[in-house]
Amino acid sequence: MALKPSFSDEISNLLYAAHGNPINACIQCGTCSGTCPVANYMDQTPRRLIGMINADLKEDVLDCNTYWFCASCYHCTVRCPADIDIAGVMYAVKRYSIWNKTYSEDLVGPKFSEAFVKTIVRTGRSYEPILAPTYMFHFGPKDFFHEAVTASKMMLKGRIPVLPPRIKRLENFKNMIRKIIPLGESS
Amino acid sequence: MTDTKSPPIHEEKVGVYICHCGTNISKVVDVEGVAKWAENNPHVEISREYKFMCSSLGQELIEQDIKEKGLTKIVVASCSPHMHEGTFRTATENGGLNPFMFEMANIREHDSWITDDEEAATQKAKALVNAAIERVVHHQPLEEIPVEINPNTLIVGGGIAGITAALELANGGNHVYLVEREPSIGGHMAQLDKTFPTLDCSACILTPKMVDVDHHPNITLLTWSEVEKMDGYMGNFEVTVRKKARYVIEEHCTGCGICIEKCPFEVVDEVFEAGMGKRKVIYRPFPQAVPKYPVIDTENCVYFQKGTCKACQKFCPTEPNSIDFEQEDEILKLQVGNIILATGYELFDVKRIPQYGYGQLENVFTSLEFERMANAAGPTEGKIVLRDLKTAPEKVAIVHCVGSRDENYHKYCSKVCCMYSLKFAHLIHERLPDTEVYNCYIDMRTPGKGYEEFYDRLLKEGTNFIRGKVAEITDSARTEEEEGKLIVQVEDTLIGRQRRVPVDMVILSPAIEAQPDSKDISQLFKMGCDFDGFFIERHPKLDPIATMTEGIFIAGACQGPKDVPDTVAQGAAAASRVASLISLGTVMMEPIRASIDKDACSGCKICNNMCPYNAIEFIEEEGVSEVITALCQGCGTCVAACPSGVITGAHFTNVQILSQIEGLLWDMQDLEAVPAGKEK
Amino acid sequence: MKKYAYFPGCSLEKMASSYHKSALETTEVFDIELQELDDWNCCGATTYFHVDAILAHTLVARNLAMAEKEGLDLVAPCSACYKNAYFTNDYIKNDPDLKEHINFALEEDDLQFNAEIEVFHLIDIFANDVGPDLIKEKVNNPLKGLIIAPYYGCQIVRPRKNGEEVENPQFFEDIISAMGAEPAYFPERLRCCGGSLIMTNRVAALNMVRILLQSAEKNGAHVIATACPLCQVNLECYQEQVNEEFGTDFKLPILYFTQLLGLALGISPKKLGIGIELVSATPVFSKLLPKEAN
Amino acid sequence: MSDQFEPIIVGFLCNWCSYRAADLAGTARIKYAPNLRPIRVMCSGRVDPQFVLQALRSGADGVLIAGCHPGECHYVNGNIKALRRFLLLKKTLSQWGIEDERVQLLWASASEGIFLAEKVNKMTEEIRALGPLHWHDKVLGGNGAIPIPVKEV
Ligand SMILES: Cc1cc2nc3c(=O)[nH]c(=O)nc-3n(C[C@H](O)[C@H](O)[C@H](O)COP(=O)(O)OP(=O)(O)OC[C@H]3O[C@@H](n4cnc5c(N)ncnc54)[C@H](O)[C@@H]3O)c2cc1C
Ligand SMILES: Cc1cc2nc3c(=O)[nH]c(=O)nc-3n(C[C@H](O)[C@H](O)[C@H](O)COP(=O)(O)OP(=O)(O)OC[C@H]3O[C@@H](n4cnc5c(N)ncnc54)[C@H](O)[C@@H]3O)c2cc1C
Ligand code: SF4
Ligand code: SF4
Ligand code: SF4
Ligand code: SF4
Ligand code: SF4
Ligand code: SF4
Ligand code: SF4
Ligand code: SF4
Repeated sequence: MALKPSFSDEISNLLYAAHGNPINACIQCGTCSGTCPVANYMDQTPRRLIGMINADLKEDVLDCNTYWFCASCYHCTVRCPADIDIAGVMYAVKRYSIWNKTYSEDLVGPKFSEAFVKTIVRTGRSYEPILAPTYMFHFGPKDFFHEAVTASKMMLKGRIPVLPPRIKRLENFKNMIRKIIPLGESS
Repeated sequence: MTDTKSPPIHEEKVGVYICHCGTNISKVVDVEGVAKWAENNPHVEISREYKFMCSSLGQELIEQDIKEKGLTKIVVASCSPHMHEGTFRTATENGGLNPFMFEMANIREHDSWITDDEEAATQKAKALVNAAIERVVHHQPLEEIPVEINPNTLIVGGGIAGITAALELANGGNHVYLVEREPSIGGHMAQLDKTFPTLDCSACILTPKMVDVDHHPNITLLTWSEVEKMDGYMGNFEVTVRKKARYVIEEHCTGCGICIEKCPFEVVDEVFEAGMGKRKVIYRPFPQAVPKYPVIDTENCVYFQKGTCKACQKFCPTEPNSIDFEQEDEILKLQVGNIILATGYELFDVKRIPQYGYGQLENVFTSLEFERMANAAGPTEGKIVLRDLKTAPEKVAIVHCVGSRDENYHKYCSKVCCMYSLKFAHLIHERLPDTEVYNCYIDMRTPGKGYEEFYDRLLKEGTNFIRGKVAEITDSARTEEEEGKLIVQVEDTLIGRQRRVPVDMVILSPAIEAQPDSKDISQLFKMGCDFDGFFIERHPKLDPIATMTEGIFIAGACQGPKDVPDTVAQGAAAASRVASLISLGTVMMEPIRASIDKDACSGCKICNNMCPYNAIEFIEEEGVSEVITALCQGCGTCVAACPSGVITGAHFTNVQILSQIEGLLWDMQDLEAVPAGKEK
Repeated sequence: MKKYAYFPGCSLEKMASSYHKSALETTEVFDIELQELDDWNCCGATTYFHVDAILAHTLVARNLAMAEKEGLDLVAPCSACYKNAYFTNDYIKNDPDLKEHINFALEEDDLQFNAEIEVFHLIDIFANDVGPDLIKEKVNNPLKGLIIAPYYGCQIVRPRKNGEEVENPQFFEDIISAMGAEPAYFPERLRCCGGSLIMTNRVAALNMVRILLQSAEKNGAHVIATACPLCQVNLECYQEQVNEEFGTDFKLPILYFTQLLGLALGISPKKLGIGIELVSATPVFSKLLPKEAN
Repeated sequence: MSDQFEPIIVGFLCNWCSYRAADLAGTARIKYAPNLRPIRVMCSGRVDPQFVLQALRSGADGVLIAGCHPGECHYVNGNIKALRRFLLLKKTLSQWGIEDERVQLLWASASEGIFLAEKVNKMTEEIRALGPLHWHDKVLGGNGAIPIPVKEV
């Protein structure tokens, strides 16, 4: 084996604990892409993404929006005839891209994920109002408007809490997380 | 362990022969040194080295020494026993000893060829030679087991495989029992319309063969029959067959068919017509059925269910009447020497893939349904129409690999479906020239004489090929164009885009599956079937016809998915294997078999279900187990399993192997405090 | 009486308070106690998995460990929470390394998880523990005349792989029939609603919502029943945006199956949180056939 | 031979697969550790635990049992029985303090000559690292009692 793991090896390693076959078992049948409800919005279909990973086309893989557009619906995973957890692969590439900060600036997905995780790490619960401004900033003006309208309607119906909920044993909780990942200690 | 036939161990005179194999062995192993060293072993009478032991001069050396020096056992250290064990056994026999008084040490493949380290190779050679000497002194004379072959043959399954085998054997003058569980022979081929790639009409080429079977003096045809039990072994099987009651007396019936005409009740024919057509309650699966006698389906017969009707009997013109409502199943016992299994295949149940909509979306068909529809003798007289039996489809999608090449169902490729899917496309083009056909495939598998050319022809005929496995079939229209259609959703992988193709009809090409009862059948006939249920051949390349059980052969799709040409080839091959055994009359079987010392057997029965061939029987009266020698294949599993150590595996006895182990470790003994190697 | 540890998940706190209320009301009828986990934490929906798989599993495992401590199986009403809990449980069961790693972190909160419990979705409880027969028995206000589209969405059935259950489940339909209503033919019932995409790819998500609404409406559904707060919000709160984006005119109420079930069981709409929908459910109830007098 | 410790491994090779694999390795002139001393058995299912014990007792440092891959057994499923027996035997051996690496089970088909050779190399290395077995010191503590062979349950 080569000294430096290839991109496809790296992604395979990130498929931590996932069930199913390694991604090189893909027979390029297209069941995943035929199934995917988002396929037509993606730069590359899920099948092509798997093919590109197997071909070690790291730049092209990270550049495309496919994995950020995956809705985690798992429909491809249950149908894949090669028993590959495609949705899991999408997560793995997301993680790879976040860790390596390789995602393109105009994508909302990674920003959203980071903001979301920060909130939870800070409070133990998710809280939409805090979250909203962080990612909404990355929306275009039209999208922002829509979000704001929907959110205020929900607020009127009492469906958005006013105060952020917190868990009780927050210190323990944070220590627990520290054991898994280094916290930016921004909290 | 008692040695009755051999001299006491200390009186054994072993001859040892170390081969140079030109320089193949001697280049690395100190052959002379080993030969000289071997003389030190107290059992050894003479130890020699020679350039080429397998040459006739080498063999003569052995023969001479046996005669002149009174050798009782022979060891040759040379190549693999898979190479020359037979040669040297013969030489041993020619010298006047039982051929099993011989042992071979493999110092070429396992030694001189795997290392350049002369010292290590020589040491290993000594170990191997010593092990052979220590083993051979415990060898017992064994006799090959002669078995007479009953010239009658049983063939199970009357598809094209069974028919071919039956005719081949019968034409050679041998008697055949052909057992088929349906009312007629013919199998799946009888259901097909045209056959790829030449598109001959299936019935036109099959019917004459079926008729030949019917009239052949050497064939006893037993349809509507099933094998219930098999006893015995190669050459002498006894098979119990249940001949189910037809309620039609074959001796009187002329096959006129008036009873069928007059029977007032119809049911859907799920078997022959694949649910596409109907049949009467008293029926023949199809007009050319062989034999011609009808059979009453008692589950649906009004007389059997309610006690009235008997229309068939009333109208039967024969004298005496051929309908007999009192008829009972017959149990037949057949004596045969060999058995050919040709039980064919079933189709994968496409309902297991709900996203393809079969059973819910009415115009989704299976391939077999389409075959019946395309067949001029079928329910629509060859017209290709939707379920309403009127409308011709304007667009048809054919879905490949349904349940094949899929870890969720069957991993294997079903081999015939690419070709018949192409055939379907062709039939549609031929009969409905304006209809668009879409073949959705993963890979187009067309290896075979004239097959790729057939694919090429379809490309030119204008079939739309979409490379992509169909994801789902739905009636959920999202656009006007999709309204009222079946939508096939698939990625066209060659352009990398998801497509939704609206069509009127979908044909699914399901996997070829082993018969659902193939496990039971394999147990009944004491042979193996693989994980998927297909029967296991003795060797995948060099012996695809034989099984691990002597005297039992397999042919056709029961061994794995295959098309008609391959099936016919296997049918004929199985027949020729059987024919050669019949012409030998008697065959010799290797004496490597297990036997149980009845006096010492504790009757624990542990060995009984250990044996993969069910060769061990428990004798209730005596409370002990016994090996049926003819069934035993000599694997030794029972020998290792018996807690009382009372099973002997001939030529691989415990004492032989234990002595071999010790001989092998001759150079390690002084490292140990307690000398091992005590007789057990 | 059966008792479960109940993990409401963040969205049930407010956004889906009606689901929370109706879940408690309806389970009570069948003598099932949902004991809310004390001090549960957010399981991260799908988002944690974008960042760190082990972190995600650990956060989920904290909740699981608390249920295990109580000796109870866990029930989650949100499909995303359920999926996370189910898989973390499943992975830890099968991967001793992961288990060790996670327990190393859980120590900080004096917890330990051995993966000895089972995880269920709220709807599993009604489909299996209760069962359609018992539901039918307890229904005193059958929803006659109402056509309900059962929306399964993704994660109740996937990525579990148990053959027909995954591609052709029937339990939701059975529950609807048991309420006395008619399950709508709803071919898109297993299709993703795009919930997690609404922030990242609005147009795709809205189109996915449109496809679902279109299919339900075309097949005559009066209301769509969901079993997940994210699906509910997506289908309901974005209906207006869908109408704007695609020029459609959808006004399909989206209710939790527990709300509909509650009505059939004769529980008052208010107790079930009916009335806080963005697409009013009131017109639906005019569809109900008058109750036969008996 | 070099000065390093050369372990002796007794190999029980099934006649149909592994023995042929070893033949093939030779025919292909693949060079591998000459430390394996093979014994041919008809089936890996024939390998009685007492053979393994006898080999260890008589001075072998390791034992390799090799048979056909599951599903490919010439005798239907002898290899599965071997596997079952092997697992039982391992339990006993580890109770006696015999390291896992010393007794190994391997599936090798007739065509897997290279694979078999690699395995033999690997096993030789592993046992070389462990050093000689010294059965009598290790297991019997010098008292000469013969351990009871493990039997099928
Ligand atoms: C839709 C379709 C189209 C096809 N088209 C073509 C084509 O165009 N060209 C081509 O070459 N091939 C074609 N094939 C393949 C072809 O059908 C097979 O190659 C062939 O039928 C195999 O013959 P067989 O005798 O092995 O098995 P079968 O035809 O299945 O016959 C087996 C027989 O054994 C009987 N049987 C089973 N079990 C028992 C039992 N326990 N006791 C007694 N009897 C038993 C069965 O009743 C049956 O009669 C097609 C297959 C399908 C599904
Ligand atoms: C590179 C390669 C790799 C392959 N690998 C595999 C594999 O892994 N597995 C597999 O199953 N198959 C494999 N095959 C296919 C395999 O080689 C053939 O299936 C097989 O050899 C065919 O055997 P045959 O006896 O029909 O023909 P051949 O092997 O060609 O034998 C024909 C014999 O007839 C002799 N002969 C010819 N004309 C005359 C004459 N007029 N008079 C007298 N003698 C004559 C020839 O000298 C020759 O000895 C491979 C083929 C190739 C090219
Ligand atoms: S469905 Fe599976 S095998 Fe097919 S292309 Fe997608 S990942 Fe590859
Ligand atoms: S999990 Fe992602 S890639 Fe797979 S079908 Fe769903 S959206 Fe598409
Ligand atoms: S007996 Fe074997 S080793 Fe000796 S010469 Fe013949 S082939 Fe070579
Ligand atoms: S009517 Fe009588 S003779 Fe004619 S087919 Fe029927 S049973 Fe036979
Ligand atoms: S008795 Fe039965 S088979 Fe005969 S005609 Fe009546 S229904 Fe048909
Ligand atoms: S023959 Fe063709 S259709 Fe059939 S399983 Fe193989 S690839 Fe698929
Ligand atoms: S295992 Fe041995 S003792 Fe037990 S029944 Fe068989 S032969 Fe007799
Ligand atoms: S040696 Fe094998 S085949 Fe023979 S009786 Fe024993 S277990 Fe059966």
